[in-house]
Amino acid sequence: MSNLPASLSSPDVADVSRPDEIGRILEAALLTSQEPLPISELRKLFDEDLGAEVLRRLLEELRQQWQGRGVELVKVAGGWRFQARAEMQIFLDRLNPQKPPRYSHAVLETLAIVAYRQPVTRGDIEEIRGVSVSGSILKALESRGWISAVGHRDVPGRPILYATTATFLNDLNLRALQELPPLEELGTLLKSGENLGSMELLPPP
Amino acid sequence: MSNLPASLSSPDVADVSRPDEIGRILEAALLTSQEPLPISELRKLFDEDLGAEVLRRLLEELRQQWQGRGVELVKVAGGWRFQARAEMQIFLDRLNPQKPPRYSHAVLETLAIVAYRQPVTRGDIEEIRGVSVSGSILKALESRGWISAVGHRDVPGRPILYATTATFLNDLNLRALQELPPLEELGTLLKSGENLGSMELLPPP
Amino acid sequence: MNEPAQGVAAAEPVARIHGEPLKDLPQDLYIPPDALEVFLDAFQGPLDLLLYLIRKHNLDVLDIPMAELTRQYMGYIGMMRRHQWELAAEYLLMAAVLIEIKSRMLLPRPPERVDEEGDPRAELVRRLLDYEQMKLAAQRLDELPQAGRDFSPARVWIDQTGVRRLPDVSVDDLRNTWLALLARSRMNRRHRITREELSVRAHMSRILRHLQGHPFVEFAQLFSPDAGVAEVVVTFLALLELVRENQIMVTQPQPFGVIYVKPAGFPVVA
Repeated sequence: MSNLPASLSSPDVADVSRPDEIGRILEAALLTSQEPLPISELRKLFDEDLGAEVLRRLLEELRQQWQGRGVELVKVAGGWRFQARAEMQIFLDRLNPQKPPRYSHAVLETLAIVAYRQPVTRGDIEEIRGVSVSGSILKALESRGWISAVGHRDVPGRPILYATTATFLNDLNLRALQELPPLEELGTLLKSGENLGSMELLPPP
Repeated sequence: MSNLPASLSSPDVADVSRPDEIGRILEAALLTSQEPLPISELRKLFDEDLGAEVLRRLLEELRQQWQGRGVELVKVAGGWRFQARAEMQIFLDRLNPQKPPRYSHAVLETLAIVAYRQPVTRGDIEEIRGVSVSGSILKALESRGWISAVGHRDVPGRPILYATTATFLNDLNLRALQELPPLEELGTLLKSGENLGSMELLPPP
Repeated sequence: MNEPAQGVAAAEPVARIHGEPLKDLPQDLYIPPDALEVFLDAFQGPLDLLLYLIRKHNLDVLDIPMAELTRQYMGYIGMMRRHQWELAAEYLLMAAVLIEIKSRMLLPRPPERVDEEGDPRAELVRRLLDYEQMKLAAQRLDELPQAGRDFSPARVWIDQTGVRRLPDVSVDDLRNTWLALLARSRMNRRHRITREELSVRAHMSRILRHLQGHPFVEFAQLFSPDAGVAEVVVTFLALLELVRENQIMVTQPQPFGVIYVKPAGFPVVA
């Protein structure tokens, strides 16, 4: 107990035990808070005002107690917070293997139509899908950089024409659009009965 | 360097440090997880499979290390979790003056019926409570993640069957539904010396 | 066990009637009309009200004074109907149950059917006890420590930046989607998808992109010098298709002069 800081080493027994208790409360508050806690917030924890200086020293002590652990106490812009050390990240990532999100059918269908039938208007896409296409679908694909407006069809309303981009090819590991599964192959996969005869499917150049 | 304990003077430094390192990783994972972590999840943290038994022992050690602190390691339905001790709450509440609102009697009764009689339909709940159950009550419990639809009863209208979730148990610090407070026996509610006579108390459906 | 209805703290007035605090719920079965509206809010429904009345008056659950209870009940319903129709309906249902029980008690029963049917109040008693059981369970549940209310789980900050991943799409996804689209459109014969050579479409996109932001482009510029015969043909087909679809205009100001390709509808001011 002799190594207690002078300001905390009061003869009063209750007082001597207090730094411990204060430390427990500080630790609990910081471990359960989702936001960094500034000194001004931490002061609210205690009945009597400890003063910013005392709190700062207690926080510093707490920080040192946590050294060498997988979690550290740090001071960031918003105040103090516990956070996992950077080297823990590879382990923690194993618990949350981010399942890659999937695009909805609507987005995939829209993308397929733009890829195979480009350039197309929203109306073309709607015609093929048989349902209306929300603007957010096209926006999602545009902001992904996979489709872009390449012009307008010269009909009333001058609808935007969409085509796929180079980014789309890169992201799908394609060197050219011709590397998409060719339509004739797709045709044979379809149940026969459809009259494919009249359709000329040229081989890729 | 000659006075290192034998166990630390092994040529393989990485191996010697492992038990400690495992503890650090476990602690960091449990402190940062939003959900309780079951053993099956914690096993994923490590390259080699430690086995459930070893992990259980390590968790027990960790639990003991944290004794006397403001935060404790507990086991709930969903697995292991760090949480502030109940006696810390009066301090922590000072940081978040707005307490979560208490649920109304209607919500609590609905919750009790789902918890003790699950799976139940809205009709079952209404039958027991003797009043209609508004959709907002069920929605409140669903959005809290405490109840969820688990299927349909195979009767006309195919009403939704509700049951409580793991989150419900976790949030109430329970390991299993069996830990819910036992129900008062129907009989004990009758005043003693009551002659049930010819009255048949039907068993609950 | 004879505590009044929950939600009614001992010291606080239950309601104020004409400014006078009502300290306790009424002692008799009769509830003054002014209090009723407030009073009903303290109860979860007819079962709760009935349970309260029975517990409050130390009535024998098995020997409910049906006539009195039913009469009171009907009185309340008359008042309720003026204010809360929906609520009244539920209480009305209970009144019907009470009246039914009463009437069945008045009817003489053949002795051999006693065992079978028992006391007509049995079902009501069962429901009352069943409800009381759940009501008590609800109170116990509420007394359990609750995350966020009575204790706080640890939430140490963890770096989530850069973890956000965008959906992956594979060529197979596209192919399967396209197949599904075709299959769907085959079933839906109103639409007939005429499939065309992909590279023509690709070149149509390429040409439109090339034209973007330009008032016109020379015809020859659209053909790369090292293009093979096939590509030249396909590019030409793409041009023709674009012309057919009115997406570009091809002009030649003078015979044997330069041919210009311009996007249809490019602002004339340019």
